Amino acid sequence: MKKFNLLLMATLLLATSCYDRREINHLEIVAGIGFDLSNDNQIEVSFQILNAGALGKNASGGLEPYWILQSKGKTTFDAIRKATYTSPNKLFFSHNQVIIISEDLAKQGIRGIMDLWLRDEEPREDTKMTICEGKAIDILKTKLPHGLIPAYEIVNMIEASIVAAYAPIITPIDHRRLTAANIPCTVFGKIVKTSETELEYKGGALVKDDKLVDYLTETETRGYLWLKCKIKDGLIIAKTKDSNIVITLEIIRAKSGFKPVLTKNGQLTFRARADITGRLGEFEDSKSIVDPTAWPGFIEALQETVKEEMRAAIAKATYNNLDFLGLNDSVRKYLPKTFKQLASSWEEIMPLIPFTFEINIQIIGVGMVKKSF
Amino acid sequence: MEGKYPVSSRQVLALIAMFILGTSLLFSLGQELGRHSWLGIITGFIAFLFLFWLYYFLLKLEPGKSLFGLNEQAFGRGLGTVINLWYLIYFFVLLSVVVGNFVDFINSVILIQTPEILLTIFLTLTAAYAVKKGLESIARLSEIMVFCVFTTAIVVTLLLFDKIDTTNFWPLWPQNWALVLRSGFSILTFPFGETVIFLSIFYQLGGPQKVSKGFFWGSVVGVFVLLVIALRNIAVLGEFVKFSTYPAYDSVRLINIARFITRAEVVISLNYMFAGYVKATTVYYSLCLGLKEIFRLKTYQHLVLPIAALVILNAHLSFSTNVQNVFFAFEVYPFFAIIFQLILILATLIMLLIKKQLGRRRPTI
Amino acid sequence: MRPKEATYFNKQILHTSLGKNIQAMKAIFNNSSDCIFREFTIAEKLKAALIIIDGLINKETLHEDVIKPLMFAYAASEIPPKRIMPYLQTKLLTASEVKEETDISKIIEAILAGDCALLVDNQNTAIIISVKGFTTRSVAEPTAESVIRGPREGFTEALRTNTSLLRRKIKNPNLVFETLTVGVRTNTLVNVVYVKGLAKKELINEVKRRIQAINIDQILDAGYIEQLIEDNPLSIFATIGFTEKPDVLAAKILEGRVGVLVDGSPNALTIPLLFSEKFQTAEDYYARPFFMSFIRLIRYLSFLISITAPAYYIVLTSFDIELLPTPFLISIAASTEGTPFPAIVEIMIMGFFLEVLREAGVRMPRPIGQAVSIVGALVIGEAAVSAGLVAAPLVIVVAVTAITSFIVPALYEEGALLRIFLILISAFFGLIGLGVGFLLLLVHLASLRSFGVSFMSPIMPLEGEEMKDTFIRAPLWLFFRRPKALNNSIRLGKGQMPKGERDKS
Amino acid sequence: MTYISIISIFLGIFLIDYPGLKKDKDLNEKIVYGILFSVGLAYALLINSGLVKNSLPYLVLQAVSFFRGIKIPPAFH
Repeated sequence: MKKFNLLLMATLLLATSCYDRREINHLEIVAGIGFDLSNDNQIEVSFQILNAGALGKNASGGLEPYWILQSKGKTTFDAIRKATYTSPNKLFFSHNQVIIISEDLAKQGIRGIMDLWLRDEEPREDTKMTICEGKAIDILKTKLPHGLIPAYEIVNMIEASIVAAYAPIITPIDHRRLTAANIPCTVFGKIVKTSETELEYKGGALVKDDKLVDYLTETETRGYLWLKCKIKDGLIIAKTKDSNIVITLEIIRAKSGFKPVLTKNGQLTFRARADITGRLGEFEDSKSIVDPTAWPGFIEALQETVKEEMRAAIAKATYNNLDFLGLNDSVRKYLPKTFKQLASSWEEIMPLIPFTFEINIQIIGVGMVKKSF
Repeated sequence: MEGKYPVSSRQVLALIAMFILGTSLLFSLGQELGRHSWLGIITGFIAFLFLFWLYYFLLKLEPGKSLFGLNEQAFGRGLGTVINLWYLIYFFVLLSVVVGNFVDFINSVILIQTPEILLTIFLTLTAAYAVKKGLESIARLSEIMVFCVFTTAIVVTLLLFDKIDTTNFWPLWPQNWALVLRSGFSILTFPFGETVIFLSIFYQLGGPQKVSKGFFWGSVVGVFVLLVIALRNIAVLGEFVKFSTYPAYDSVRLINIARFITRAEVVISLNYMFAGYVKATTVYYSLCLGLKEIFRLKTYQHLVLPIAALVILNAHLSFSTNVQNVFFAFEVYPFFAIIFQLILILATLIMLLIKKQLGRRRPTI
Repeated sequence: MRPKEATYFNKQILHTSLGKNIQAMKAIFNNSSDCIFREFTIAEKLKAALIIIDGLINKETLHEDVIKPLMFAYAASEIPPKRIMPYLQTKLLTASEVKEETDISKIIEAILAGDCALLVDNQNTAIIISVKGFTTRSVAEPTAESVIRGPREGFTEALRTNTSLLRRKIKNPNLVFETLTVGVRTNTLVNVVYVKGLAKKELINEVKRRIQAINIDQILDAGYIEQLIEDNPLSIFATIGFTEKPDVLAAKILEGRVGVLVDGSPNALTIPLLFSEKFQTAEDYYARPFFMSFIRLIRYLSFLISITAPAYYIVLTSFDIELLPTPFLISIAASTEGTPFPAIVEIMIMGFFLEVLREAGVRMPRPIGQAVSIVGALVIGEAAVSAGLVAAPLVIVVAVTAITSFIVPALYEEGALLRIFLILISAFFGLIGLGVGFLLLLVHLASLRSFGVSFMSPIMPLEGEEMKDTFIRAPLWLFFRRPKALNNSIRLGKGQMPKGERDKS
Repeated sequence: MTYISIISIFLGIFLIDYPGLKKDKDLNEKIVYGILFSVGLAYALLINSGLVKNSLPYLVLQAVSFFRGIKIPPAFH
């Protein structure tokens, strides 16, 4: 009985070939993708593809570890498929780690890219996504002085940006999560080519309804990161008002955010709050560090810096109704009743809602030296 | 292979839990509720407790008789057989849909180019193999598998800890309670109410006391895992759960611990496969058992393969995109299934009680 | 009791005439050259003959205890013919084991077993005198199950030696050997061993029933018996265990199992067999528990790796490439670049060579075997990679497979077949195929039974209590009860955990 | 080609079951087996010839939507 069963299974299996089989050496592994807008308004895709032959131990010298492929088409998918015209093998996207979208294309809209990325099963939703000034292909062609494959180095760079906290890290699923929650704007990180061998990841690009509308300055990005509780590391630089002493604080722990509250008289306000624990990083004055009366001034200056950054972001968000902070969403979450009342006239009300700030800064260490000289 | 099985209460628990998790692990239950899907699950489970009480009552009323036997006893041979045939059709539809769903999932996520019919044949025949080996093997298998599924659900949730955003749950209470109830109804029929098929199996497993203990705790384990997964999906994906085809799969894709523990989703999908396998084999088994009982056969062994052929054809022809699946699960299936899960059971119960009452009175007259 | 074909000539009893008897015997033995008919006279009057098979008897015993007393027994001439046979037995024969027999077939059987038959003129009975003595291999260290700690003796081919080895371990009258004869032509002695009161009656009866039902002309090894009485002849899993160590057999029958010893085979069968037993060795119990528990876990893991590693390699390189972490993918991509075959073909080729090498290593005389493995290692490890035939990671996978499969020798055969099954199924359906293949394997295992016991017990069905001797080996003082599936009686007093010297202050 | 594969699959099923069926003395069993088997075969052939396009789940869907008076979304077939 069982013998027959096995026989049947075996013949069934052998009668068909293995449909989904793909060999590693018959795939072109894409490490990074750049999207550009071509001159004739089509989508131009450039891929950074691993050159497996040049990566092995016994690879002959002279071969680059990666190569660049370019193709264009009417839609994103079309452009990607047309890459097979010139590629020796099928492209493989699961190990693609970064998507770079050029300014021009982002202004036209990235809905197609977003949809393809989430709909298709091969590319991953947690690919890092950035918007670049200039052409995406230039970014991919940059020969970084370190590392084998630039795309993976870019990813490392993006992930390391958390140390400085001057740019957000956004993936397709993050973006879609925000859109699904009716937050109209997403802040993408911005990548800029500064020289032939140098890239910079800093600042934010504002995408509204999947279209690039504006850029954020560093300060605004910082404020945004503060208000979204995305700063875990980084520096706060402040200058005291009267004595002009520059103080640099290294953040060890930070918890920040904002919440809508109704005051007693029914006024809707936002309460922004940050609890920061830090360590003295750099201090210029030799006298005042041991002077206890000078300390409140330093703390105040640091608080002011954080406040300024937050204010900048808030000003940007309320201006022109670019609600990338999710003010709308937060009211909906925490004050659903108020939100219902305000929903119709939200756009007019939003810029008028006051903010209160509460910044707590605690300095827990002065580092390896006690006193500056 | 037939007759009394040495199936322990823990194995019943495992069977029920795996059955409930079966295909519901794949889809997000109460997806239409978005971030309130957990409320839908709880509503469905509370409603199920009533059904459970009903089933328990039925089990206790006539221990040692299957659902089909009870129907015949309640409605007489003729009408009883007709109702039993309807039940078989329900089981058959359920089985086809379960197999179809899994093939669909594999075909749209893992093995894209493999023809659907091949996968259907493959999965159905493997299920048939287990059915031929009998309930004992399935129960033993599920006992191990329930550990796998349970621990995986917990471990995956822990691995996703850094991605969890608890603000996604706010506001906690929905505006539209009617939708919650409606969704609870569809969750009641899928997956909880589907445990009605166990009424056709349980009679061989020993007393109703022992069985119903496993039954109850099994459903508790099942609903616990479902809730954990639903809450995790909401916390990780936020409002996006509404738009994702396979939210659990999507959220697991985001696991990334030090760039080393990553890409765990295929392993998770294997887990779903295991649960689905147990569900499919259980339904399959009770279908065979029902046919055997209706036609008064000695063994069901010979029915397994012809049924497999029918299942393959039906599963292959059933709907093939998720839109259709969701429409079926939300708009159609509850109204079809409730007949078998509640109405007919209730009717049988009432008829049996009346007959019992009459039978008790007759001698005195 | 025995099947009808077993009597190879009609039931006959001895004739009164010695000449006729000798003639008949000669006919039966076909004048075989090793069959000796020693004709002589007792007390110079009474004609008699001894029938022996050369090589099976101890000649010294025969001279001293049989021929000498008979030839020089002059007093025998006065005994009336009627009482001559009892007289011979009680007064003359100094051999230790003597009995009378009239049935020719029984006599033949005894002669073939190494006894000598004494025929006397005018008597229709024969005296069977035990003068067994043949050269056997001495008790030596078993080769297949070697240990660092524990007894070194192994079973030999002689049944009596084996029973004595066992009796020396279990000095208890409840240790029972029941003798059965199987094999129409070979008439092999088979001993069913058990401890009365520990092994279940049904189990003993079932084993005896199945052995008695065997109708075959030859039993040359315990393997014959195993294949003819097992529960699942169509399963690749052996559900009857075997051992060549008396201490292992003793441990097993003391847990309530039944052993089967077969004359001519250095392997004893143990019945029933559980899956978890295949991961146990004698040494687990002789060494301290902590490291042994760790090693047990490693054995389970190794078995899992040995059956899934090649299949998983195929899944990773040919189906779910996205499963590989990126740095790993890069190195695999670099090393597979330029290999001509798909991974499935490579793995089939290498797997084939692995089995060939193993077989060559086993069958070849030891010096040549070593040469074979050196050549194999060079061919597989070095040449194939540098020639660009197979990828280097694949060689690692095959090597890992090979080494892990040797960790659990009891499952080597099953493992090799399962490996091929999983490779094939995952070559068609990727990880899903591997998963479903594993499910099928589990369903199959769950359905297996060995003499009324679930083969997978205590894993399927799960018995929490028994886990202490399954995946780990708990300290001996925790083994309160015998395995549930066999005989759940208590075997250890409470509070046996050693406490050491009490503080005296 | 499809016809051949269907016939061969059914033949395979029959070959597997035949020895068991032959041993079985129960007539009922053979009848039920025959019915199921021929229904399957007929269904498969009908599907292949294009005469039947619906499965049982789809029929259920149609019936329930008819009774509930709702429209089946256009993504169906």
